[in-house]
Amino acid sequence: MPNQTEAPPVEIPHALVRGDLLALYRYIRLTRTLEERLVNLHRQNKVVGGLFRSLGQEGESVASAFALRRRTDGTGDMLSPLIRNLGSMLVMGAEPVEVLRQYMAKGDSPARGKELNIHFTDYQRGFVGQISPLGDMVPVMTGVTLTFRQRGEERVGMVYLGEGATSTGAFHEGINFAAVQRCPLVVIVESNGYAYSTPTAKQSAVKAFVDKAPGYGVAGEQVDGNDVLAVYGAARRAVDRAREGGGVTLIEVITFRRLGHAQHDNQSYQSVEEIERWASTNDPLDRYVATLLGNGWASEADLAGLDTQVERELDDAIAVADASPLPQDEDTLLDVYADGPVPLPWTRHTLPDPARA
Amino acid sequence: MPNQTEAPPVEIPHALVRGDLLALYRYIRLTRTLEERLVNLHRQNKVVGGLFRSLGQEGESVASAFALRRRTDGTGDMLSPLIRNLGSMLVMGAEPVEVLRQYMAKGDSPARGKELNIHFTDYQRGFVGQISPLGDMVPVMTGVTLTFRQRGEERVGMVYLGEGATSTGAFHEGINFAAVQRCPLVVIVESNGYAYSTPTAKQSAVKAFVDKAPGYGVAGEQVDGNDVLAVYGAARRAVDRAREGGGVTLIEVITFRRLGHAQHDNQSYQSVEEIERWASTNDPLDRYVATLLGNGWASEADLAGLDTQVERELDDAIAVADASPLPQDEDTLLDVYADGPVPLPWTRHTLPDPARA
Amino acid sequence: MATLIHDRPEHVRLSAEGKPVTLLEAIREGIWEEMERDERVFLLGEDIGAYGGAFKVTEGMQERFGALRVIDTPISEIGFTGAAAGAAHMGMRPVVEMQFIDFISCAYDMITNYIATSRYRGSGGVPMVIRGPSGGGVRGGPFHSQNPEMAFFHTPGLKIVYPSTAYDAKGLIKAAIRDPDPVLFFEHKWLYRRPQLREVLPAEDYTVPLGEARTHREGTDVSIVTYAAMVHKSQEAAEQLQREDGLSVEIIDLRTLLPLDEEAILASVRKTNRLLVVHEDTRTGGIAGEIAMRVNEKAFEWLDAPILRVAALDAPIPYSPPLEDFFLPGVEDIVKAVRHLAAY
Amino acid sequence: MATLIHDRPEHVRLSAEGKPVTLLEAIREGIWEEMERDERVFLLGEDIGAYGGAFKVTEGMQERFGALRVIDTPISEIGFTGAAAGAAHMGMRPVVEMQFIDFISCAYDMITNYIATSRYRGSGGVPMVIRGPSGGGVRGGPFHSQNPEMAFFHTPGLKIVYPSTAYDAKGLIKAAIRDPDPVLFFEHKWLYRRPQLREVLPAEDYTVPLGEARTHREGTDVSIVTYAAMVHKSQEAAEQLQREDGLSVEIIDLRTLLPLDEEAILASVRKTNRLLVVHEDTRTGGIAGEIAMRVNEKAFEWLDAPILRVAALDAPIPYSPPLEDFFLPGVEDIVKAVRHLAAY
Ligand SMILES: Cc1ncc(C[n+]2csc(CCOP(=O)(O)OP(=O)(O)O)c2C)c(N)n1
Ligand SMILES: Cc1ncc(C[n+]2csc(CCOP(=O)(O)OP(=O)(O)O)c2C)c(N)n1
Ligand SMILES: [Mg+2]
Ligand SMILES: [Mg+2]
Repeated sequence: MPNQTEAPPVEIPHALVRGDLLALYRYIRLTRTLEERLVNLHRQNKVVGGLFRSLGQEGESVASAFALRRRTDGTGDMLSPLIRNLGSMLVMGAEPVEVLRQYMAKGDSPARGKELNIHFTDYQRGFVGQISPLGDMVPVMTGVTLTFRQRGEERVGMVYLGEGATSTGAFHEGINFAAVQRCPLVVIVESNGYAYSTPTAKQSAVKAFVDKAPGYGVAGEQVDGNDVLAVYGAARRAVDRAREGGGVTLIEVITFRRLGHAQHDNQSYQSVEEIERWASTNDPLDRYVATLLGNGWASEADLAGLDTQVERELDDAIAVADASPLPQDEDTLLDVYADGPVPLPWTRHTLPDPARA
Repeated sequence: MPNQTEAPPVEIPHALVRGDLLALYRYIRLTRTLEERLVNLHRQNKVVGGLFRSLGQEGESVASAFALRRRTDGTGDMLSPLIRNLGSMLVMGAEPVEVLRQYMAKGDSPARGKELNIHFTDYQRGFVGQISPLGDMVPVMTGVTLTFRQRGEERVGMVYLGEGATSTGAFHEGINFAAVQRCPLVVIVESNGYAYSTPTAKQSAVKAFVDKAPGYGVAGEQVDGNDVLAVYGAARRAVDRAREGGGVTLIEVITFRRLGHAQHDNQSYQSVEEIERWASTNDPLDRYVATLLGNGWASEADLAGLDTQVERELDDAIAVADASPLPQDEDTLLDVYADGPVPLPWTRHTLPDPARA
Repeated sequence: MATLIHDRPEHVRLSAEGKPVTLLEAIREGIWEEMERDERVFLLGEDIGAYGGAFKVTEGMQERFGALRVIDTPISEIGFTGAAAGAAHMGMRPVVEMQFIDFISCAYDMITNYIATSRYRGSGGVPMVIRGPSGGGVRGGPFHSQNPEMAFFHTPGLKIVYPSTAYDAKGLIKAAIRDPDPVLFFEHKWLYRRPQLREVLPAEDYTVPLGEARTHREGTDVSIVTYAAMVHKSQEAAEQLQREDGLSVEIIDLRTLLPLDEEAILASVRKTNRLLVVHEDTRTGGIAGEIAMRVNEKAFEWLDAPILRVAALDAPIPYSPPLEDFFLPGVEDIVKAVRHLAAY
Repeated sequence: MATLIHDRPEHVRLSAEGKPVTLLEAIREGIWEEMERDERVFLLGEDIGAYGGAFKVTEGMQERFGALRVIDTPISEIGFTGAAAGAAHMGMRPVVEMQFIDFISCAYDMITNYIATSRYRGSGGVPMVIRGPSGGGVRGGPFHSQNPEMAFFHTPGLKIVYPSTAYDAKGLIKAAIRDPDPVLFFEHKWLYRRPQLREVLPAEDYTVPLGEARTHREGTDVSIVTYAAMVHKSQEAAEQLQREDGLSVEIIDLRTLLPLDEEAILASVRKTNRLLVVHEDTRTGGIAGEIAMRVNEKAFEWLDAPILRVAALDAPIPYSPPLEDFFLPGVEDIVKAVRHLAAY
């Protein structure tokens, strides 16, 4: 595929520059490699609880978030990821060491051991941690972006959900309210063929999820989710529309979940051929690499250099996370209320005599 | 308008016969007059609690239900009305005396004084009583019609909701599930301009509620809700489609709520002209009468005869309902569980000595 | 607080002018004053704008504060409750109205899973108020009469307030709006406009702290712990018991249910040695249980009689007057229970 | 019941063949047998079909009973719970699976307002079961570890079941499916596959009646009232107390929480005169309160010590092992509390 030595330079689309293209590559690679490292840590029983992979979806996750205005001082755009959006989190500035500490249930993880995997928040960098009940983040991001409107801030919100989660009442109530209020919100529906084991046909009778957009009176766009630059383009248009006061856009991203819902899932409900076909002909990273090299936007050496950087960064991060302490027992009592810790039960006191106190 | 003495007979649409046309007229008239009688009883403090009117919407309510297969032995179609669908209930065989007893909180009312107004059920005649939280009846009717499919019964369900209630998660989850299961369900969205005081533009950004249909992959139709026969036609097509295995239809009925949300509402948010315009030029009963007379399908005498019948029927029903007893105190304890009454609190016993028992 | 009283419409400057207010008017004034004081405070709910809400609590507010601070929402309890949380994340102070508190059940997941846990999960406190008309006695039937406190009492991270007087209602709604954590604020609709509850409130800004019970009536023979509408039924019973039996009944008005003011309850029990809990909510699983448990844990030796309760029947709340009256706890039930305890 | 055992796949004829089963297998067999017995019984839930459910409880059922009796639903807890109610109206006997019981909160309105009140409102009983994996101790974090019983305990019209043994689980799921009223059936996931709980069950059809507690261990010194996973922690504590202190601890396993078997609790209290309630659920507003209230009302004179409780902390359930372990009530807490009561 490479070796087009003297062709005229191909123009980079969407007003991106070469540094952006390499940054996108790096985030996708970082996502994939970090997840692979997590698999190893899971095998070593260092990951506590479930492990969720985004193999085959890293491209859309990274490219969509890349369309946001990223700041570290709380003035940028805001994003709410779902379980498969590790890539989006990394783009927004989440650190691998934070993710590792989360997965390893450490006391110095962003959620201090109280919440798991990528469920964590940083309002400065611009991401809000999800909770497990699906759909709930849509109303929350409606509120986030409503406040941007209330304050006249030119900020945008982006919220992710799987095609399965579009069936929830929370999604519906949230996007409808955002539509009425013309909130600057981009809703990314990741159509990846399955919700856990449930194929899309049992989830919805709709022909394409983008057909839901007119039902809310919002803009809609469908995009090939494994074409990194196409996803960026669609997200960018939606983000710009939102920032300019054009309200909500629903983007349907067509992709495929090549691994199980979580690490324990044996994927019995998917055909091996289907998975194989996506892996061999439609991997977002492979396709992106081909584009970069084919258009002469990067060399193999560029990419190999980034790969090495990623590996090294992750080696370090894992060492740091591994050395992190677990939380302390009594941390359990903190942060239920602002007022102070909740009471310790009397059976944990040294001198229990509650009834004669 | 009458006096077309010798014109050739105009064909009645939708395979209806003259008796049907008169029945439709009678139900619409009955609905309107019964509600007017309820207003009087409300003024006399004989109606307990709120009173809800459907003035201006009686036509669509009656005509849509009229498309169902009505039986009294539990083998016919099923309907779930909303608060403004007194007309639909009457079509399904609810008796004015039952409605009156409900509104007067009587012990022999269908809900035995436990529930109010038209919140009542008869599975034999084919209607399921609503509860107040809006949207909830959509999933319930999804289940009703799912069972028709499970049993291979050729029965159909119809569920009503206001355009405001389409904003609820319950509506969304219910219609989506029905769509996936191709349940024989007709969803009637009554677009009547307002949800309580909230104008449609603050409820949804959608251009027309029928645009929601493709978002669920179901058939959709919009109809002039104050044209009785047009509504019947649309409902009939949807009911036939459902019965033939064609799944869900969403019908948007365009109408207008000419009175307040309930009796206490002063309608300050509506313009007097708007109300007046609908009353004078687009009343469903007036329009229907003009159609009947204009096409020679009924004479003024026919209609006057039915009016008199309705008045008499209601006189009798009111007398009976008025004489009905209120429920007995201890009825409060019944029907929480099948097992028997819930316990009476000890303070209601003659000899309270609970702690030494 | 630089309030310009003369800028306010008449119906929200009653206290400022020394006129008596109903419980509803007190809440309205409280919200209005907080809207004036803090521009981060804004309102969300159905029909709260031009219409002023089903009970007119927010009357005039949209006109004064604009459509971005008084937002008419679609019929979407999940949607606008969740949106309030998102706005709170961004530093706002949302106040959400449930048209009837019964519909709070639709947002149950959002409130208990998202909002209540946010601080714990590391997403920060969610300073917001969810308020609405609650309670029975108005022939509202099963879905316009509920007392939802126990659906949330069991959720760490929430606070629950349920006032019984105009003074407390105003002071507590203001404190709730200023609180750094999510507060559910229940407004008993049977108390809203009761003329007997009208009182002249301070002209100045004041709050009533969350988490503190109030001694509604001093007494020495039997303690009644109660809240909301039952404070007034208990008062009626106490007066009758004083008159007919010479009994001195103490009434503790919890005001805040969560966190529970354990100390106030224990202090009263230590004084009277007899405890009756009265709640309008249904019996099984009602708050009386938690109170009984706390007293067992911390003041068992002071009890001269069993802890008893008067509560609604274990049924949905029925509509027809004889049924609803039978369902709700009445003055006679309280009288009977207190007599029993006093004689124990 | 004309069951054709040989028609069953291996994994649902363990009991019929005299082999021991886990709690999970017992539930699976119970559902399977009811599906065979009564064609009105059908299942709804996410991923319960070909996949057999997140915990494989319904494994093999779609293959055997078809896609109209084992329905994979969209992610719509309101939708499929409401649909189950509609089907029940039409005479069916739906069994709904929540993938994790935590998500039952999304259907809170449908369950408490629609389903629980249906009979009362005159729309007829709603014979349906809502079941799902519940409980902590598996590092599931705040949304895969909950004990939701108290969210529903306060709702008249519902029944709540929470078994602790394989025998009870099978007998109770069958009774729940046959019950004319809606039953919430909680399955503690920490017990699902515990080898210690494997037991040989009767080969024949049997049910365990709803509403009846069971004496898990006879004793004379102190009563522990508990349920679900805490039955086994209480048992461990009781054995330690017997060994180290010579104390005889009685354990009552409630099995059904609603309706509460008051008589069984009172009988044990009248025997031991000392009561400890143990629940895994959080403390404030937990079921201990209701039990304390009932004992106060009906057996106060028999108490020689205050009623005490051991429960989880008043916090969301945290994820990290040290936090979760600190959060959950442990054997040591029970031991300490019983010693305190015995010495009182
Ligand atoms: C309200 C709710 N119900 C059920 C679940 C359990 N659950 C977790 S992930 C999942 C499937 C999600 O599918 P989809 O939305 O398509 O996202 P994907 O995993 O494909 O990215 C389910 C059912 C949940 N988290 N929340
Ligand atoms: C879940 C829920 N939230 C709020 C309400 C209060 N409420 C009762 S009727 C109504 C307006 C309904 O409007 P719409 O659906 O358009 O029906 P219409 O009255 O116009 O026929 C509202 C908000 C409710 N019943 N249920
Ligand atoms: Mg998916
Ligand atoms: Mg409307």
